[in-house]
Amino acid sequence: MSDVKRMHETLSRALPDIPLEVESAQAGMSWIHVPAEHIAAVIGHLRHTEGFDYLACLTGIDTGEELQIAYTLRSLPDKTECALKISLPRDEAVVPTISHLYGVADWFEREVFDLYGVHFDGHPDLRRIMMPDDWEGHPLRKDYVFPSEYHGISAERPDPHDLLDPEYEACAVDPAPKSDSKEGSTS
Amino acid sequence: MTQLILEDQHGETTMVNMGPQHPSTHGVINLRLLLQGEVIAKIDPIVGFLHRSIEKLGEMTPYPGFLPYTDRVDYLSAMFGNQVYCMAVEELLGVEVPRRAEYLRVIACELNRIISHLIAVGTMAMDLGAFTPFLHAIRERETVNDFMERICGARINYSYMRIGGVPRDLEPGLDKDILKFLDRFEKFIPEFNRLITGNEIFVRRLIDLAVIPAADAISCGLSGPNLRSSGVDYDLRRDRPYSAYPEFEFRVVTGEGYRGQTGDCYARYWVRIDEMLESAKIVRQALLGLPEGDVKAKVPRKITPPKGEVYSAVESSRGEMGCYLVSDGGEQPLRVRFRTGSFTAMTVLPKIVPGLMVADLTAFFGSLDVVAPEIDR
Amino acid sequence: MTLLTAIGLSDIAFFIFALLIIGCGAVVAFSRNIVHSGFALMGTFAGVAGLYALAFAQFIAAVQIMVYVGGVLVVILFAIMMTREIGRAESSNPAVGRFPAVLLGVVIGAVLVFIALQFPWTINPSTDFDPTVNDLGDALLSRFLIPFEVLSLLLLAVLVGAVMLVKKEIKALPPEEKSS
Amino acid sequence: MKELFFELSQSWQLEPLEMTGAIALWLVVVSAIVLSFVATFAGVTSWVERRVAGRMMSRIGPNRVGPQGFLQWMADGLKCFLKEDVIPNEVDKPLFRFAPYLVFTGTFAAFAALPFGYGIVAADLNIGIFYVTAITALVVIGILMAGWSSNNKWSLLGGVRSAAQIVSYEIPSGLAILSVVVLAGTLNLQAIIAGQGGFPWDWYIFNNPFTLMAFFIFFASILAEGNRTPFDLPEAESELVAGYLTEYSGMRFVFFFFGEWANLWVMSALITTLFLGGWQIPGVADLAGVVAGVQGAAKTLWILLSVVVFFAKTLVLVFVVIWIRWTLPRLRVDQLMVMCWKYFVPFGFLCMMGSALFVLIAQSPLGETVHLVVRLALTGLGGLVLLLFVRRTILNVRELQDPFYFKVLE
Repeated sequence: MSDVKRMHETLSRALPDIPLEVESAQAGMSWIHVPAEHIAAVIGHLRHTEGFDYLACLTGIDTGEELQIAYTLRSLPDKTECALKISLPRDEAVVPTISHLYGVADWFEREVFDLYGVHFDGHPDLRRIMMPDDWEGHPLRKDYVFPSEYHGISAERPDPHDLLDPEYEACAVDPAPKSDSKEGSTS
Repeated sequence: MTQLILEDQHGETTMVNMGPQHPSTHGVINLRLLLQGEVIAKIDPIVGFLHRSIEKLGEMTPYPGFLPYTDRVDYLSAMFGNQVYCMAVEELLGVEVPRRAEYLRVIACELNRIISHLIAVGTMAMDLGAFTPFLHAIRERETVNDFMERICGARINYSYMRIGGVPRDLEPGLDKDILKFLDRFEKFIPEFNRLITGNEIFVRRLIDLAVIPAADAISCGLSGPNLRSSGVDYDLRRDRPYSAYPEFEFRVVTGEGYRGQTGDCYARYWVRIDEMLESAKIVRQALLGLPEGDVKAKVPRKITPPKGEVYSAVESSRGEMGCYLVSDGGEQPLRVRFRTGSFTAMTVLPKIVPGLMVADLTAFFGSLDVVAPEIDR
Repeated sequence: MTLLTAIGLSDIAFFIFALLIIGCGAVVAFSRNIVHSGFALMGTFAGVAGLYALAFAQFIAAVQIMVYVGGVLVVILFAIMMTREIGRAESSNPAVGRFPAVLLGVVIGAVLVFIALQFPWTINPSTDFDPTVNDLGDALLSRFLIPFEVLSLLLLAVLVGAVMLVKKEIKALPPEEKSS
Repeated sequence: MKELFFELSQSWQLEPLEMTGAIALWLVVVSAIVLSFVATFAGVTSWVERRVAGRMMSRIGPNRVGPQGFLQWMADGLKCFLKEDVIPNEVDKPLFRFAPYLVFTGTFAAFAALPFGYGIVAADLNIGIFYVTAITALVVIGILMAGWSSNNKWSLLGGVRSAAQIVSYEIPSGLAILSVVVLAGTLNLQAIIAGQGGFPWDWYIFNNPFTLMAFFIFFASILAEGNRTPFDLPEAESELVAGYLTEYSGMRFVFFFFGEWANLWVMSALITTLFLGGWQIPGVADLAGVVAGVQGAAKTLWILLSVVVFFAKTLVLVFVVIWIRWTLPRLRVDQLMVMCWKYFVPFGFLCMMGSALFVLIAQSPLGETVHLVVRLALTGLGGLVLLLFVRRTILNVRELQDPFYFKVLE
């Protein structure tokens, strides 16, 4: 998009020290790729100088190799949009917060922290938001392993295909084998 | 489990859990309040009780199969979930949606907006103790639900749209019935206003209450009616045009401080009332100017969009509903993300609520029109 | 049966009320839970009102209920409930010890019994009395006008004082809330 | 009632002991009559309220049990009897158990002094109105008790709100009562009614501008005392879950509601008595004289007629209260207090003094005529307001005669 290209030029002129690149894939939109440690500075500049007053979306993406965070900024008076993206290593994802720039970033970053385990440096209140506080793991990561139970509550359900299995039916009718199979599955 | 976030610093305060089961949290939300008498000193909204991991499910489901899940993002305005997802996939695929399909989508969405706003204003009246307006709103809503049933066979979770259009055309005669309803509806709104909007107690409860300044509203990412009632003239339908909206005449309703101030609870209420009339206008235009043609573009049975990402956004009844879709070229998305109006509206609570009374909080919360499943997804 | 003839209905009522007063008084004094004490006070007040009613002082009985139950007791309960952690407070004060308490009780009881025995009780015929309200009103607005007005001034002062107290508190609060 | 009893007892020529027993029996019978009236009224009103609410909300309401759902209240009562009475672990059990009875007693005791017709009153107290105001104080204690003992913050908030509200609104309602008492010169409810006449211009509401104002103040205050919308903050379901009722279930819950619906009658009957002429039959100047003049069936008929008149007026008011409940939103707690202390109390004083002034005016020469003119003018004003209201209702109804509804899917 032309918006993004124009913004890339403006940003490169204003912040010459930061290596910025316009990237795009085969389809869809293009975005400015920003080194993770500079994201707060870049967005701060966009917010204060270029009038991008609205954070439309902040989301984490796990490509399998790396974590990414996509920022969709918008300027309400100019009706323009700018997409930014950063890449983070999977094992030690730390990124400066932008919660001081946008009020809404507070919760957006909490969500990304909760679901991807990205640590936002300088965030005032980085707690889990969707999952319980004692939840283990970050569910939206590609390598997330589903837990079999939570506080003794089993999270496993029979496979619907098993229910169609005539043998399974037989198990359900006869109580004794059923309890056996249950013990087998939980232990 | 969750540690106590609100510490008793004042010595004279009470910690109260408003929710997860509370009549006016509109779903399963826990508002942890620190009260001084009846005045709220601090609030900590705790969400996540309705987290159904729709985004994770999206990564495990083929593109067309994910569509019914989008209904469940916001069950009160399921059409918008459908549309934002379809728009995202269509943009990745590069599919051109037929004009008639776009019109039908607009009709469905605007009818959906009407019934969603009816619920919003009705529950808001109920939060203030007036039960009757809610059921009057529900009566109209039921009528529209009947239309929805005739449009797509479902009353709440529509799953109406398909990637590339809509599955079937309007049934004959339905457009006349909808037009007839719109005539009635435009008389209903004044009746509703006589019932509750102009009620002095109602007005006094809401004016000058919980004023969200425009700067705060923008910073907190409020969107839709909540943003506009703070005096920010921004509507995705007009300012980030999508679907067939550029072809329609409509007014973007902003809070004008008809009574009280711009950005107070009454402004938020009033914007919704006005928007219903605007939606009715759009539906009327769309029905009268419905173009001929197909209702669905040719889309391959197996949908594998090329590698890429896209952010599509629609003006849902609860504000901007966005879908950030990342494709890795496979049958399933790499990432589906829903940005919802309710989620961002919740972030404004800690800023505005301290200093309000408990009764005001219910009014304020009602005026934000938050739907719990939409927060948690 | 002979007992019943000797004591009429009003006597039965008297004993019921007396029992109520003493019983509730005992709860007030001995209950370890101050809230229970507060609520038991209601029984005492109501019993006293009943005694007034038996003495054909209906107006005073109603005043007793209205002022003591509806007013004083509510204020007392408010004060108790608004105090933090009051539910767990040990209200009965054992600090003085049992012996002085018994001594005090015996002495006061002796004095009361002495007075009761000394007083020349007369028994009035128990017929319907004339309504007392008119006389009361007349007395208050003629003979006792000045004390009445002075009392109302006092009440006004109390009201103003209460408003002042509340006002100060509200003024102090908002900056605290905003900062927190 | 008392006269009836003495007549009977004289005709039977009882021994003193038998007399004591008879009095006791008589008391039991009278309270049983009143209790069964209260129970029936509360039950039927619950059904009426739900039906009326249904109509107002353009839905149907209970219509399955019995004709038009009339037996719904019995079914509900039965259900609540059979329901488990849940007492949470952490509540203050004795107080929790006792509170509903206290609330019920407070309301029920008021019935003792309420008139139902000419001479029909359980206890014709000479301080009737004062007794009624005083005894309802028990309700406050009961609500506080329920709020505290539930050991629930919402309940406590509701209880405290309720107590503050009732105690505050007793003052304007007392002042409004006083402005009538000044006119009547008595606290006896029967005598207050006897001081009015059958026609609207003889009622105390239209007696002078101040009593007209007092009527509205009294109406609003007594709604607030009865925790009815728009003053139902103590049980505001959207804020406090259910206020002091939150932890109650089964029969104890019913007792609270029993009290509430019985209170509906108390407030309506009080308004009828004080302002709307009570059992006075239009056209009959001196009902006492008429009743004294006739014997037997005619006497019973006259008394019955007075009962019918009283019931008609009261039930209209009951309907109005229900109507208000399902129309208006709720006030906020500070607005409630502002309304009471800044508006109702000063205007209540004004009403009292104004009424006293009018008593003086009416006694002066020429005063009789002036008073009559004022009364007629006020009655005309009231009639005009009623007429306008009816006209507007008719217009609205006509506008809404739209055959569209419910026909979309035909």
